[in-house]
Parts: sequence; C-alpha cells; structure tokens
Amino acid sequence: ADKIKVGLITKFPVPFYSTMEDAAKKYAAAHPEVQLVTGQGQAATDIEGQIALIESMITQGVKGLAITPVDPTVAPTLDKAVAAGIKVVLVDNGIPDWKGQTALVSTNNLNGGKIAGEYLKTVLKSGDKIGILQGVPGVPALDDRVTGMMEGLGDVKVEVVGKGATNCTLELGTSVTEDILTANPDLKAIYAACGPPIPGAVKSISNAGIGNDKIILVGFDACCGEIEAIKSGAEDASVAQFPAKMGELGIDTVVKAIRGEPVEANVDTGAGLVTLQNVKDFE
Amino acid sequence: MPEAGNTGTSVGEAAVRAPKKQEAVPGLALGLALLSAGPVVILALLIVVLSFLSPYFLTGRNLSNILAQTAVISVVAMGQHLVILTRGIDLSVGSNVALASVVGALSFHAGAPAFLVIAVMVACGAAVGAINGLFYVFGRLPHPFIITLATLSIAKGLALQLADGRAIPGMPDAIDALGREAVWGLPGSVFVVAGVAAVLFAMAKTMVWGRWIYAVGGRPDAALRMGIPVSWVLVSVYVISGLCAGIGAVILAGRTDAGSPLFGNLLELDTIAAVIIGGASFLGGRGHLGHALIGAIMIGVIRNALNLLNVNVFFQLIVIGVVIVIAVESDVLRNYLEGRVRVMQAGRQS
Amino acid sequence: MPEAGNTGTSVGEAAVRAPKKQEAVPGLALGLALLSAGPVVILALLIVVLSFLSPYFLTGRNLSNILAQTAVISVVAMGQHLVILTRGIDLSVGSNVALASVVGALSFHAGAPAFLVIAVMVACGAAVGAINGLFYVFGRLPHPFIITLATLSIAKGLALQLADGRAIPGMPDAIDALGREAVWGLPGSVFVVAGVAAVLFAMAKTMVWGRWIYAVGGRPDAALRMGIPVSWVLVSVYVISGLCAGIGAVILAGRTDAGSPLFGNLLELDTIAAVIIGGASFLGGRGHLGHALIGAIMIGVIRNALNLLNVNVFFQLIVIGVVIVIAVESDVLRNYLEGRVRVMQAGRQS
Amino acid sequence: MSAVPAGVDHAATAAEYPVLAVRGATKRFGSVVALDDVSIEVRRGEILGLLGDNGAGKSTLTKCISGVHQLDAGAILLDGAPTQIRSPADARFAGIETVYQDLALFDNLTPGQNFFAGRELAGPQWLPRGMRFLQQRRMDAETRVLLANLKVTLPRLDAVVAMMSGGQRQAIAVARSTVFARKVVILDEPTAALGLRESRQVLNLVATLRDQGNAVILITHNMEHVVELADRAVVLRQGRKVGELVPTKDNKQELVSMIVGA
Amino acid sequence: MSAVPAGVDHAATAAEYPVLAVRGATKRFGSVVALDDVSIEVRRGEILGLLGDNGAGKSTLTKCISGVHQLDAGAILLDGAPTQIRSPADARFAGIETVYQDLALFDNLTPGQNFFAGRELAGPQWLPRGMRFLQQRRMDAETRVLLANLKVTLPRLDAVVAMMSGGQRQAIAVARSTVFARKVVILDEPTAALGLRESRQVLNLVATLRDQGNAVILITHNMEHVVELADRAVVLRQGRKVGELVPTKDNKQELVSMIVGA
Ligand SMILES: Nc1ncnc2c1ncn2[C@@H]1O[C@H](COP(=O)(O)OP(=O)(O)OP(=O)(O)O)[C@@H](O)[C@H]1O
Ligand SMILES: Nc1ncnc2c1ncn2[C@@H]1O[C@H](COP(=O)(O)OP(=O)(O)OP(=O)(O)O)[C@@H](O)[C@H]1O
Ligand SMILES: [Mg+2]
Ligand SMILES: [Mg+2]
Repeated sequence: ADKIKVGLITKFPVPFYSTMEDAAKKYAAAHPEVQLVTGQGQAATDIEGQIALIESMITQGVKGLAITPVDPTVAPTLDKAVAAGIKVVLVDNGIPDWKGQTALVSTNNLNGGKIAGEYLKTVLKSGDKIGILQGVPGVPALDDRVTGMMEGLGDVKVEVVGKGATNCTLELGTSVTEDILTANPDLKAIYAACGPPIPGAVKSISNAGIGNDKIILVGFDACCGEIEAIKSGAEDASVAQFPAKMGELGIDTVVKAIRGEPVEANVDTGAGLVTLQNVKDFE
Repeated sequence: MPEAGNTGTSVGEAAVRAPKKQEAVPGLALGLALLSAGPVVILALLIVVLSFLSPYFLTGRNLSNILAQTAVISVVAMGQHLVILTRGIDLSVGSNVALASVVGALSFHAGAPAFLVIAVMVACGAAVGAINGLFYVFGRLPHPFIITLATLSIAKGLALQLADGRAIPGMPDAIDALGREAVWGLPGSVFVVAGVAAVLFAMAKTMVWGRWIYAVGGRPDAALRMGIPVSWVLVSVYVISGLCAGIGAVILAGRTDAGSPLFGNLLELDTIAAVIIGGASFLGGRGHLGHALIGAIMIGVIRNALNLLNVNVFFQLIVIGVVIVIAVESDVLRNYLEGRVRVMQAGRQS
Repeated sequence: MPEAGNTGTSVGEAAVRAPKKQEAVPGLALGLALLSAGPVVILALLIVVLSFLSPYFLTGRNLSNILAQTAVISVVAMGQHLVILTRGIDLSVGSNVALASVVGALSFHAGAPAFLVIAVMVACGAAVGAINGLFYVFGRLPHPFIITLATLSIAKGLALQLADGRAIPGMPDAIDALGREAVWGLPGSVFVVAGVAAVLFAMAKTMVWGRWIYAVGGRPDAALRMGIPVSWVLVSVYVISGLCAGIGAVILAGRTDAGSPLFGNLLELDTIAAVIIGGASFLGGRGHLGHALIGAIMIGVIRNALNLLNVNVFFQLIVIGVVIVIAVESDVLRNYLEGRVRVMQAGRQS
Repeated sequence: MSAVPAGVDHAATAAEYPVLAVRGATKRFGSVVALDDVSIEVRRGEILGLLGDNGAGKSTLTKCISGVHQLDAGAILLDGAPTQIRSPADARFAGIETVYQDLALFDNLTPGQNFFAGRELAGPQWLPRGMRFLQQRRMDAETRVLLANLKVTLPRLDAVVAMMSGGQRQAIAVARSTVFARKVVILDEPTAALGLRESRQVLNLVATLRDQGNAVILITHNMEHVVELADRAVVLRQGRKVGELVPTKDNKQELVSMIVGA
Repeated sequence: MSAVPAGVDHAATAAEYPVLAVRGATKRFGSVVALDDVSIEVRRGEILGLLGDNGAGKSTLTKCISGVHQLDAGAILLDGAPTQIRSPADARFAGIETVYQDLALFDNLTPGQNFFAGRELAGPQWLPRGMRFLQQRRMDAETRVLLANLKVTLPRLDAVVAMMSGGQRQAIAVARSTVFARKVVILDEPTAALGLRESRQVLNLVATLRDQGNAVILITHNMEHVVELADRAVVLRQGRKVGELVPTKDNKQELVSMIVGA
C-alpha cells in the first residue's frame, strides 16, 4: 500500500513544540499508512531556516504539510508547496491575508491573552501597577499574547510600569524581574508572555524578600516549571494551550485533506486557565 | 602578478634552478592540480558523500533550492570577505538586512515603484555600512568589532520599531521575481549573486582599489606611509559590505514577498564562517573572493542535506559543528599535502 | 616591569633628560591621574549620569542586583580576555555555559552531592575548552574562530539533546546559595567573581605562564623561537576560558535554580564586547584583566538602567548600541587627552 | 662594478636655496625628547649624510619630514616655502620619497606590487584614483627593467615578499623609492642588510638619484659610504645637532668623535 | 673601547671534534633551493664567519640549526652525535642561542621581559615551568647589569620595545642571546643596524662569547669584522658552499670574489 507522506514543521526547540512533535509522532505510529517527516527551525526568528525546511519537504515529495509558520514571510514558499499540489495546514498561528491553507488548527493567541487578562481583571483595579515579561521581540504570536491580555483587562486601566524582553529565557526572566521590582516597589502584578521566564521571576520575587501573596504572577504556556510554581502558590495562574492536541489534530487534518475528506477551515484546539484549583488536571 | 612561475629567473641572473614545466611527472602533476584546486575539492567531496546519503540531494530541484537558500549568505559573505581582508569584521550585516528589508517594504507601501524600492534597500544597507566605516575610521576606534556590534543592535531596534515588530508583507513584482524560477530552473536570485560576484571580482582584480585593499590588510602602517588613502579604503569596504547586505535584503524580500525585522538572524556568524572556511585569515591581506562563495555554498549544502535527511534540530546542531571542523581540517590536510607534493616534484626535477 | 619611570636612565649614560617627579605641576598631575584611570572613569561617568536619570539606580539593592546580573558575563569575560590576549576568540562560551548547566542538573538528579555537581559543571566547561584548544593547535587550524564556532553549535545541540529541549529545575542548595544574599547584601556569586578575578590576576601577573601569554600574543613566531611552549600556552587559555564558562554555569544555575540548554544565548558577543570595551586589542598582547571586568559591568549597568527606566524593548536595542559607541568613543578621547597632557607636562618640566 | 661618481663635484650645481630645509625641529615621545631644535637643509643634486649613534633621532627626523610624525615645534620648508606635511601622502605628493628603516614592505604582495603600492600605473586618468584600472602589463615590464638595472637577484617575481631573504627585502624597498623620486629622497640605513655587491649597487643608485637632480638624505653608520658619497654630513647626538662638516678621508676621525661625543 | 682579542690564537684551543657540525644540509622552499649539500663545522672557542650575498642561504642555514626550519636532507651533529632539532625549544635546550636577522623581539614587552622570554627566572623548581613564580627582582637586577656591561643606552627600562630605535632593538636582541649562551651562539647580521660605538660593543661581546668557550657563528656582510674576528670563514653562493678559508687582511679580496662569484 502506498504510504501517505506528510511533513510537520515546527518553529524551534522549546518544550511547547517538542510536545506537539511528539503527539504527531504518536499519531503516525498509530496510523501505519501515514509516513511522518519532521523538521524544526533553530530559533524563534529563524525565517530562512523554515523556508529551507519547506523547500526540502517539497523536494522529498510530501503530500501534505502541517506547519507552525514563523511569520508571514514564509507565505511565498508555502505558495510553492500549494502549487506542487501539497495540502498545507497551519498550526498554532495563522498567516494574516494568506489564503493558501486548507485549514488552520490553533488556539488564537490573542484569545489566550484575553483569558489571562480576564483573570487579572478579577484581581486588579484601575491604577494598579503591572510589569510585563515579553517574549522575543518581533514574534507576532508572542506579541498577541500581550495585546490580548491588555484587551482582556477591559475597563480596568492598569499602569504598565515595566516591560522587558526575556527572549523566553530563564536568565533574562530573572534579571528583568529584578529590575522591574527595583524600580517599582509597589508593583501589583507580573504577566509573562511565555513559560520559561516564570521560574526566574519566582526566584527574583523571593530574593527581593517579597511574599508569595504580595504579587500576582500570571504566565502563559503552563510549561517549564510553571505547574510546580502554581502548586507552591508562587504563581497564580497560567494560560494553557494544548500543543499535543495541535500536533495530533494538525496531522489528522492534513491526512484527511489528502484523502479528499472534508475538513473544517478552522479547528480550534482551545485554551484554558490553570490555577491552583485545577492544576491537577494539567500534570 | 599573473605570470608564469619562472619569469622571475629571467631577471638579473638565475638565482635558482627553476623547474622546467615539460619535465613534470604526470602522476604527481595530476595530484597537485587536484590538491591545489582548494576548497572546491572539499565541496566536491562533500557533495559526493551527500548524494549517496540522500536520493533527493542531486535532483535538479534540490540543487536549485540550495542555490536559492545560499543566495543571501553568498552575497553578504562577499562583502564580509572584503572587510576581513582589511583585518576587520562586520557584525551588523544580519540586522542590516532586516532594516533594509523593512525600509524597502515601507517605501513600497508608501507607493514607491519597484526600482525605487530596490534602490532604497540597497542605499539603506550602504548607509549602515557607511556609519560603520566612518565611525571606525574617523572615530579612531581600536577595532570595528565595537561599532558593528553597536549597529547590529541599533539597526535591529530600528527595524523592529519601524515595522512595529511585525513582518510587512507585500513587495513589488520585480523583486518577487527574484524568488521565482527564471532560466534553467534557477531562481532569479542566483543570477544576482553571480552578477555581484562578477562585479566585485573584477573590481578587486583590475582596479587600483582592489590592490589597496590587500595592501591595507597586509600592513596598514606601511599602506599609510606609501600614501594609500587608508581611511577611505577602510570606509569603502564597510560601505560595500553594507551594500551587499542591502542586496541580500532585496533577495530575501523577493523570496518571502515581505520585509521583516527578524531577517538575517545570526547572519554575521554564518558569513564570517563562510569567509574563514573559504580560507581567508583574520590577520588580513590573504584570501580569495571565490573561496568565500564556496564557503557559503558549503554551509548551505550541509544545512540542506540535514533537512533532507530529516535530522532532528538538536542533532543538526551537532552535525553542523562536526562537518565544519571536518571541512576545515580537510583543507588543512590538503594544504599540507600540496606542499609535500610540490617539494617532491621539485626534488625529482632537479 | 613594575619600576618607576626613570630607572632606565641610571643604566649606561643618561639618554634623555627624564622628568623629575618632584617638579610635577599639580593641576596637570591631577588631570593626568584622572585621565589615566582608564575605563574606570568612563564607568564612573556612566554611573553618575544614570543616578540622575533613575532614583532607584543608586540604591543598595539595585547595585547588588547589577553585580548579580553581571556575574556571569564578568567571569566568562575574564576567560575570553585571556583568549583574546593570544589573538584568539572563543565563540563557544555561551553554549558551553548551557551544556555545563545541563550536565550539572542531570548529575544532581542522578544523585550527586553539591560539590560533585559543581565539579562536574566546571569540568564540563574546561573539557569543551580543551577541545577548542587542542583542535585549534594540533589540528593546525588557521584561526580559532572555526573550531569555537563548531563547538558553539555542538555544545548547544548536545545540551538540547541531553535536556530534551527543556530547562531542568532543581539544583543543590549550596549552588542556590550563590543566588541568595550572602554578606553585606551582596549575593554569593559576587564573591565567586571576585575570587576568580583575584586568582587569574595573580596567575597572569606572578606566574611564568602569564608572561608567556603576553609573549605569544605579542609575536607568536618569536615566542616559538624563544622556546616558549606556544602550543600549550594556547591550549591553556582555551581551557581556562572553558573553565570560566563552567563557573559561569554554576553561578547561573544558582541564580535560577536550574540547568537549561537555552542559557548563555549570545554570551559570546557580550563577553567579547566587554573585553574590547575594556581596551584589549584583537591584535593580541595588550589589555588588562581588570578592564575586561569593568567592560562587563558597564554592559550590565546599561541593561539594568534601561529596565529601570522602562524603556521600550525595541528602543532598548537602539539605546544599548548608542551607549556602547559613546563609552568607547569617550575612552578614545580620554586616551588622546592623556597623551596631550603627558607631552604638556614633559614640556613644562624640561 | 661601475665607477662611483665623485660626490663633491655636484655640490656646485645645487640651486640657490635648499629644496628642503628643516628649522628648529623638536619632537617628544611622552617624556623622551627625540629631537631638540634641529635644523638641516639639503639642495638639489646634493647628498646630505645624516649621522649619529643609535637612538640619536635620525629616524625620527626623517619620519617628521615624510609625514609619519608631526613636529611638536619647528618648520619644514620646501623650495623655500613653509609647508605643512600632515601625512605620508602629502610628503609623497610633494615629491619626497623615503626608504624606511623597517622597510615598510607589504609581506603579502609581490615585489612588483610593492614597487607600485600607492602609485599604481592605472587609467583612465579622468576616473578617481582608486577606481582606475591597473595597467598590469606596464607595471610588470617596468618592474623587470628596474630590477635588471639594480641587478637585484630575486628567486621569482610572482612570489610574495614574505619569503624573501633580508637583503632581498632591503633591495626591494630601495628600488621602490627610485621609481617615483622627484625632489627629495630619504634613505634610512639602506645598505644595513645588504651584501657587498648589493651595497655597491645601492650606493651607485644613490649617486644616480643625486645626478638626476634629487636632494638626497642618506642615513648610515658606515663611514666609508659617508666619505665616498656625502657632500655634507650632519651629526645628531641625543636629539641635538652637534656638528656639520664636509666629510673627507682626513676628517673621518673627527666625525667619529662627534658621533660618540668623545 | 677595549682592545679586541686577536681571533686566530683561539683556534688552537678548540676541542678535538667540533661542537656543532652540519653535514650535507639541503633545504628547499617550494621550487627554490635555499641550501644544497652544505657542510660546516665549528669548535668551542672558535668564531666561524658565514659569508655570502643576499639570498645565498645564510639565514636558512642558521634557522635549520636553531630549529625554526627542518632540513630536507643532511644531518646536524652536536658534540659529534647526530641530533634531531625539531623545534627552537630543542635547540635552546641543546645550548644553541640565536640572534635572528629579524630580531624576533616582542614589541609589547619591555627590554627586560624580552631578555628572559622563554627563560624566565622563576621558582620553586619543583613546579612545572609555566606555573613557577616570576622572580621579578632578580630579573630586573640582571637586566641592569647586562645593559651596563654592554653599554647600551635605552631611554627607559619600563617602556615597551616597540618604541625603541632600530639600533636599540638590535642591541636588545644581541644582549638577549648572551644571557643563556652555553655552547653555540649564532648571530645573523648582528651589527647591521648598529652605530659605531654599538657595533664595537657587539663585536667585543662576540669575542667574549668566544672566550667563554662558545662556538660562534657570525653572519655579516662587513669584511672588516670578518677579518678582525673570524677564525675561519665559509662562503655560500646560491645555496652551495663555494669556499672556506682563514680570513686575513691579505686574502680579503679573494673572499670578496668568492662571495660575488667573479
Ligand atoms: N620561508 C621561505 N619560503 C620561501 N622561500 C624562502 C623562505 N625563506 C627564504 N627563502 C628563499 O631562500 C633563499 C635563501 O634565503 P636566506 O634568507 O637564507 O638568504 P640569506 O643568505 O640570509 O640572505 P640575506 O643576506 O639577504 O639575509 C632566498 O632566495 C629566499 O627568497
Ligand atoms: N614612536 C615612538 N614612541 C616613543 N619613543 C620613540 C618612538 N620612536 C622613537 N622613539 C625614541 O626616540 C629616540 C630616537 O629614536 P630614533 O628612531 O629617531 O633613533 P635613530 O637615530 O634612528 O637610531 P638608530 O640608528 O638606532 O635607528 C629613541 O630613544 C627612541 O627610543
Ligand atoms: Mg633609525
Ligand atoms: Mg639572511
């Protein structure tokens, strides 16, 4: 029997995408007729790496491609794939104004941010000071999480007193939190656009001698030590996306599309808020 | 000087018994010719090995892909090569590509026609290069590392600020054409690279300026004493490096139909590696433009093959490192063997 | 040699009329003392300016933070400094920190006691350094750029592979203590930095090995002819650079209570910048360990102030670039003025 | 070996005022006084010997004239007019050629490329200097003629200078200065590394430069050469000018005493 | 100036077999034959003049002896035993000191640091060499004595060598070789850049080295020096040994013809 060759391209090596890849591999293992080829870029900003990956997938003759696009710059290369008769499914985030995809399998990052914002709205009041640990400057998906959070806050007008790029790393999470705390002794909350900086923030807060309950810490991804932080009470909440679901549904959608079965144009994988109450479900 | 090896002996008295060409030992001569072909040999070996590893590697489509994928590194590496020839370094090339592409995209959206968009990108690249060169030379900085590190940071910040952190899709059709196939299944960008290479090669070989670059790199103080306008030569190489970054931005914009502040990530390391793999020296005055090009292609070939072989990223990083070492060590060995064979040949003939 | 300026004239006949110290003009002397204090002056100026811009800047807590934040750059920059003294470069330091931290975390989770975890991290760093040095020297590579670029890639890949791409939380308490306040409100890491600085400084100043480093950097071929074991001197600086990276990993692990393959991102550029801002030269043989430390602190101070002032991320990149240029240009100016004042002083005294 | 033209004849043919004059030259390096109120002059068709022990300031004086260093005090006059020489390019443009003591050769270039460095034969003339095209053939031809005239033996013309012997390097540096000599030629110990035959050739060359109407400043530690060639000799000691005389066989000992200060 | 000991007396005191002998030395650089079957020998207490025009192969021969280059063919015998000299460290260890034509000074170090480079006075002895502690005081003191003995005038002892005049640099390089001379000392044109007084001092030094029982190889283009000092002279031409004789005032012309090959 002819195998169905599909490709999965994820952005770069962080747990989020590793989980996605693992789920896709599990799917392929359960479906022997599916042959999975995977590829990953080197950094959150590795545009050229991703383009090269798409091109080699085309060369290798995949029939379908699930991809987490870095940003709109990969669209022309995806056009080539489409022109070669390859079904393209975007995963995790879409490409604005690009119509080539068969389907989009994602949680909207903007909506994820809103969930965090809505949570913060319940614990903050107008005029409260908040610090933001941004992700990698220039990565739209990460920026959306911040924008969404601000939208979620709605009419609670907080004052953003500190904003720093962490490149989603532990070490910068530590330093930036330290400096925000130094400049704003009366800080009420910290929001991080991705998971890795959170343990650093936790450490900085405790090093500064500030109690767990004095500062509200909200993260995104529910990964990388966040579950432990939530359980210990150091972190108050985190927005969880479901990368495994994205990986599985992403490949499933591609395979269906190749077989000519009907697929939904937008597959929502959902997002949820993790707090001390429901943390058990996310372990 | 492009003369035969033994013209020298016609001057004054014969100082040495020059080997006579016709006496050459055929076996040795062949080996020598192979060995002295330089980095090309290493590249060829690499290609042979890879074509056994992946059935897709030697397909026309893949070769065309490789050329397209290495177009940016190649163009920028040539500029970097000139900088390194003068004992310098240009760390700003990556950010410069990003800034130029953003400025180009903005000018396109402001209604500029294609030729103007291209001109704006190239000019923007050259302007950053000029800032590097002028500050380095007239700011009397001890080393270009600092100023190009500063513009690396500044250009990146500017690009992000101007583009508001996002890619700006949309480029004139003339630029997009560079990403599409043109002739013989090759993308337009390949011809741009070839054109830039031809022009730079001609300039370095036939123009006074080219000679000056080698002089400045060989011994800057002597160049000054000989009345060579060292300051301007230095500024010129940074401008050209910036210009090449601008051209790189055009190519990348064509390939992606967008300008983006994320372009050119780690391009400085890639291009410097290409130049050094190609055999230039950080001590200046030595190296060949064509070799930088081969170095760039070598890096592209390795990356491409790892993708084709479906190697996981973690492992890719390891393999790339190992292959770079192997490539350079092969070149060291090749050089050594070449020297030995030359002495053997001279020995047999005398 | 640490002698007074005019001892030389006691040898043979007096070749020049040496200035007599007691005649020194007080105003000039003061200015000269200030100017010749070097990079310290620039750092002091920077601090004065920043303390006006942010009320929090000069608080004890913030100064302690700055020291904690620059601990890693400082330690690693000192190793980098030794490498650059010998005309080399070590690009692998950042990945090396990541790999060492991961290996340390894994060994902790495998049940190793604190001292062993620390030993493992430092040894891992030194091992990568040894690979750099041995390949560079005995692989007869034309420049350390290539091999350290390769280990940059390989160590990163290994770290990712070993840690499966994630940070590994949990470090022994003895290591975590480095991140906590120890004495006088200062974190333990600051004392580690001071200790490393003291040891390296003493080694470079009082040991034969230190003298050899300057000789090798000053003129490698002459060093060889004088019977200095150039190969081993070169290997040693790469090992020490790796060792410093290992110590950096310990500090960072203590600060974050984890090991992570993403540690040390772009640390190579930061440390090289620190060394060059500190006044060392890529041409080797010139520079002072203490200055590299000051360069590192300068970078840390700038980053800290930008965070305190809540400067937007995009704009931060621009400001960092500009401030680096200003810092280095001030040093150029300082040097120039120092030279002028010296000549003036000599003129008045003769 | 060709006969050496007697130097003294030519002093008579010198122009009225000196083509190069240095007045009250002073130069300090930090606290070291390398030159202290030194004045010299040299006319067309004249060879001025510049003598002095090691560290006397000879090289410093020549470097100030050829634009490598700037004088702290004093003036340089060319054809009687005070001239600012701000850079080596200025000096070369003003017709001053220098053979430096450290040779200032480009190790990575061939002898021919060294000869023409900074003065490449190139065209067309209407282009800015750097953008002109190299006339490689002409340069190669001139290189060959030049080397043949100098009777310098080089192993190969297309090898870089790094591999040449000490004397070969020195010969190349001297040869380079002759290509563009127009007014003043300064030679800083040009025969220091040369063999007998090569020394002789360089001395002949110095005489030729003089005969072509150049003003020549010759620095040397070799008294024979001074007596043989120099029309006048200036002696420096510890940065000061301590004497000037017409060197002859008979006052050689006087010169030596002046130099060593005994 | 001290009296120069007459060289010839010492030939008699030389040991039975030569302390250094080179047999059939051949060395090629690419297609250039720098040495072709050259044999020389030199005894303790003897000065061997090594003569030849520029490019004759003199420096190449010395570099082969001092381990910078390796011979393509031929052997080096020390005290009669064939010895492999694989590196300059080997040579220095075997007691061979060299003053290179390009001086091999460290521009970034002071004169004292240059003297002791690679041979630092340091202790304690049980530590590996590189890890011993510098005995700075002792080195400073020895530096001062050394320079005083040589009567070399340096502007300041704590300035780096980069700033010294050509002759000062040469003097430093020669002085360095005397610190550790034990068996063989090779001097490649040691007086090339030196003034009268300094040349005299170096020549005296060469005589002293000889008197201390070293075998000395002296390369020079100065016939006076050869006649004055050398016990024997070997002449190279185009890489071949073309003659060997005891130089005297009377056969100077013969030597010159040998050198130039006429
Ligand atoms: N490293 C090298 N590579 C290639 N050729 C070399 C090298 N070193 C010397 N040569 C060549 O070998 C020949 C002998 O050179 P060598 O330096 O031994 O001459 P020499 O007798 O010392 O001359 P001089 O009196 O000018 O110093 C010359 O033709 C020179 O160009
Ligand atoms: N760039 C410099 N910086 C500091 N001191 C210098 C510099 N150049 C020369 N000097 C000093 O100035 C003095 C004069 O040096 P100069 O080179 O002019 O001597 P010279 O007469 O050419 O000697 P030689 O015959 O040895 O070449 C010396 O004491 C030297 O150390
Ligand atoms: Mg001089
Ligand atoms: Mg020689």
